[in-house]
Amino acid sequence: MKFAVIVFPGSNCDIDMYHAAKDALGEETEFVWHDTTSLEGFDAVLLPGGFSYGDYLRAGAIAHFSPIMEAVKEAAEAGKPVLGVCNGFQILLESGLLPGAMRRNENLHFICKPVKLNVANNETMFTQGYKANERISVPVAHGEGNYYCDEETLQELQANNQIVFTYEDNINGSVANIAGITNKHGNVLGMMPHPERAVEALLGSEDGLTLFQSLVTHWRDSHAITS
Amino acid sequence: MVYDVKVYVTWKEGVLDPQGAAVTSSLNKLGFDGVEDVRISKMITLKVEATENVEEKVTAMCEKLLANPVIEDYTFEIEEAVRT
Amino acid sequence: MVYDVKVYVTWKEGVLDPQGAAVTSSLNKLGFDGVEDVRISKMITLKVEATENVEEKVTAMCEKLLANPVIEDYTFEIEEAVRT
Amino acid sequence: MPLLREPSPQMIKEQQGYKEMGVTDEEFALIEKTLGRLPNYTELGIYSVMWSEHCSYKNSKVLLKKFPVSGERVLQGPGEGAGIIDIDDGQAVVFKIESHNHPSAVEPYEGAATGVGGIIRDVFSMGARPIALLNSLRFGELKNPRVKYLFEGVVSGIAGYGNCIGIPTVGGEIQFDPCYEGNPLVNAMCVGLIDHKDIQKGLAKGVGNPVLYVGASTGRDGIHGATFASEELSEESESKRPAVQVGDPFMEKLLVEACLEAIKHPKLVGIQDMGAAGLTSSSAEMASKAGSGIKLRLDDVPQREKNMTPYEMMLSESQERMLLVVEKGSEAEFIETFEHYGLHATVIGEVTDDKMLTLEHEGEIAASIPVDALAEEAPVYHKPSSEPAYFKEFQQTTYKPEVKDANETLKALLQQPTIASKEWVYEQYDYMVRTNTVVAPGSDAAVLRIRDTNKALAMTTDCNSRYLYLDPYTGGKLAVAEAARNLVASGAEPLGVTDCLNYGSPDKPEIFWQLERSTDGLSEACRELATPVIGGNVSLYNETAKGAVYPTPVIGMVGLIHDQAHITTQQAKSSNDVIYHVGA
Ligand SMILES: Nc1ncnc2c1ncn2[C@@H]1O[C@H](COP(=O)(O)OP(=O)(O)O)[C@@H](O)[C@H]1O
Repeated sequence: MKFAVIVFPGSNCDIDMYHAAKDALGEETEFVWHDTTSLEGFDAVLLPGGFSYGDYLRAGAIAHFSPIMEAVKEAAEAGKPVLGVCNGFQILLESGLLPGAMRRNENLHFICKPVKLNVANNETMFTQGYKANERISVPVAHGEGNYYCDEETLQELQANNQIVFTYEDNINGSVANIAGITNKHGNVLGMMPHPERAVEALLGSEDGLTLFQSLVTHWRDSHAITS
Repeated sequence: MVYDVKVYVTWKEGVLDPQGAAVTSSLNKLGFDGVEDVRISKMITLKVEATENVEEKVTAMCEKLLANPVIEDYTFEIEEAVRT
Repeated sequence: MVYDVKVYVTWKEGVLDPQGAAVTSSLNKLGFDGVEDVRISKMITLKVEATENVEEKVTAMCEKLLANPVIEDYTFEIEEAVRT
Repeated sequence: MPLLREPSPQMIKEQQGYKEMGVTDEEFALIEKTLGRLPNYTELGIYSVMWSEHCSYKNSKVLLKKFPVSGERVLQGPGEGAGIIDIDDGQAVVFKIESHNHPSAVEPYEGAATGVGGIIRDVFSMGARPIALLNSLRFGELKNPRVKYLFEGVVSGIAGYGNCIGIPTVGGEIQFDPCYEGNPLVNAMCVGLIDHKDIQKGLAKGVGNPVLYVGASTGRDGIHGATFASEELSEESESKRPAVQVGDPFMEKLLVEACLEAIKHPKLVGIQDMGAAGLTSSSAEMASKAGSGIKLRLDDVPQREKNMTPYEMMLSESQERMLLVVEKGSEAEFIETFEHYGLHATVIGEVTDDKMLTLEHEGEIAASIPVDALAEEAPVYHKPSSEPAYFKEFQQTTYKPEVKDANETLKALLQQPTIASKEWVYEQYDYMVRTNTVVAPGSDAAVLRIRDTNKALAMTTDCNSRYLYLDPYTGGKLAVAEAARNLVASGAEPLGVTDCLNYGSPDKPEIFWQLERSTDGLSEACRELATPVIGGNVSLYNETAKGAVYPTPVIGMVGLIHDQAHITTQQAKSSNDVIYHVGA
């Protein structure tokens, strides 16, 4: 399986995402610069964390106009897995691939620490390796992770099982403790916590590795059927 | 022709502004009572060179980049710039 | 008496506004040419209950909390609030 | 239109206008002598920043000479942007600490943020990839609302810059004491990793080689920041306010990536950041070190504001700017590298053989000064020193704390902000980005593994300034020893030291005595522990009307962990484990 790690000016976790997919997971992985226009040949797209364009104006606002985002949209429409973590999630929101918006954390501070998450939906291609309602430990590191959507959108998210991760303690003020959501189709996941920082015991947790492994399993299974 | 443009990007009604809430409470703590409903919005000033239809141009900039319609509203004012 | 107050906190002249610079260049890249000098400032709206001397009260709030005179200037507008 | 009409050389001399720039009568006479004529306004401005304490160490040089600076592993000692120490396998660690005290006292967020930005530039201008940030902070007591404001602002400024640029902030220390009220200390340290073959020097060599300017454009911000940093804080500091700059971490992130790419280019000759005294110190130092001269065409300097004068351009401290010298004919290749990252690189001058700093502006020569006079020949002072009365007094008293209820005393101690957990602070720092942080803040030292090796680096900042106040000599030794203990307790072999000397005014004999005695102590401990000083920074005049800060020589120390299995953390691991007491 071949992963693309998109690099925007100001991406910081591109390296971490690369190591997670390439070294911890052992899959083929390449960086793709933001002004590229095609994602041909890639099976999955990873939008890393960081501060694309300094997070100026609004987090993710400027990055979503990068040329590569058209290709990301096409990949999403084609049903390929698209994972946006932290700033990647913010970019997915700004570009409309996922519903809602981010506000500054309720306490107005940047928060960096390991947090406990609940796997609210383990039936997606990203989470099928987790047990139902499994409690996992994954770090967060963000200043604008306070997820907002209106009541109607929330009901829709709930009705379609789009809420995939929730915080055990609501660290940032997010609506309904939301830490990660998918699109309706289930192939685009945005989450504030960093699974790519939780793939090695040496650094404290391996709970994020399951997410990447789930993707590989899903990909192998679906390709076994079609080919 | 050059125009001075001011765009005001405000929070949509019903969206809680965490920074505003914090400022309200610090103002109260500093002894300013009777202060309520602080909301922190953006004022974006820019110069636009345009031949015609500045309004359309500014509207497009707001819709595309300057405001996020999920949580924000915008209004703007356009004035002819005084050349210095 | 309740007043609607709008405080505008802008960068002092000569102070770099990195956000403004980034927005200028992305607007240009998006095809909005002739856009220059984008500066992103704060507009703070609040309601103040006051018996007398609202102006003094608002000035004090600006000096103490809302603006840092080292790098920012401020102006404000005060209006009687329409009770709803 | 220039902001002010510049006085003529004659007027400057007659009206002693140089005093406003912090230049003394003797120094002015020396300038006139080295130049062989009266300096014009621009030239005087250039001298004043280059001869400020911040750039010339004129008051502290005699003390810095005492430090041990060499050792088997030292690849670069004091004298460049940052020192370098060998860590085997062709790799080396680069580190440096620097103060940003005075800007942080008037604008805590931007002051601290730009301090972080500056120290990062020092490290990547050596060719190193910055891998970690640390800091050391001192404030008054938290009961005071102004102190709270400064504390919160400084912490979020450090977080704001470090998080955005994507370098983990992995450690630091904080002490609260009334002596820092009104004059907080904000010291930032950066650690980088480099392969020996990539080590760069800030040299302007090769006559005719072009000088490239890269990064943010130049504005009127921070003019005279270096002299501002060398003065006491007073009510007047208010009027010098534009000395505070706003940082742009996003721009710096692009600069780091682009410069690290440029450094791999064989045609790069020299690179240096524009730190204190911006364009002036970078160009004069690069030329002086290489034994060359340098000519700049100021009309080509990218400018953010209109009608800037040579004086303003040369003294601006706009952030996020770098100066490169490249081989003639290769400019286009470098410009292309920078453009890939969305940055503009501009040729603004060239290397000459006349050992002069020459500035052209609007068809005229705006300044012409020997580079060595600026970079090497600043006056050196040995200030008078005298033992303060308080010292004798303290040496004669013995203090015995009265403890009635050990439990209560312990609880009271743990509630002291200086001792209490600093989680509130370090949770605001992204200490994990780039996924190498094995030991996070909260233990004795931070530990980062070095990818693709079995090695790791431990790092810490330490200084108990209360000890130093009571006894600068012993306190100095204790500061170094504490840092070394923190590293050893993490499994590391201490390698070397970077220090930031924060003191009051050296013009006061009692303060100079503190400086002398404490640097004696620091030197002795560094020698004893074989941890040479490979670089540092001096911040004097940390005083307010109420007095000077405690002598605060912050020690930044880095150690090598030879095997990742040796990494040790502070926390108790399980019940029934045996506790040993080792040492005195
Ligand atoms: N306290 C100190 N201890 C050891 N070296 C020092 C100290 N202060 C300054 N230095 C060294 O003196 C050299 C000259 O400093 P300078 O060129 O002014 O650096 P910067 O511009 O980064 O402050 C630097 O290499 C610095 O490491």
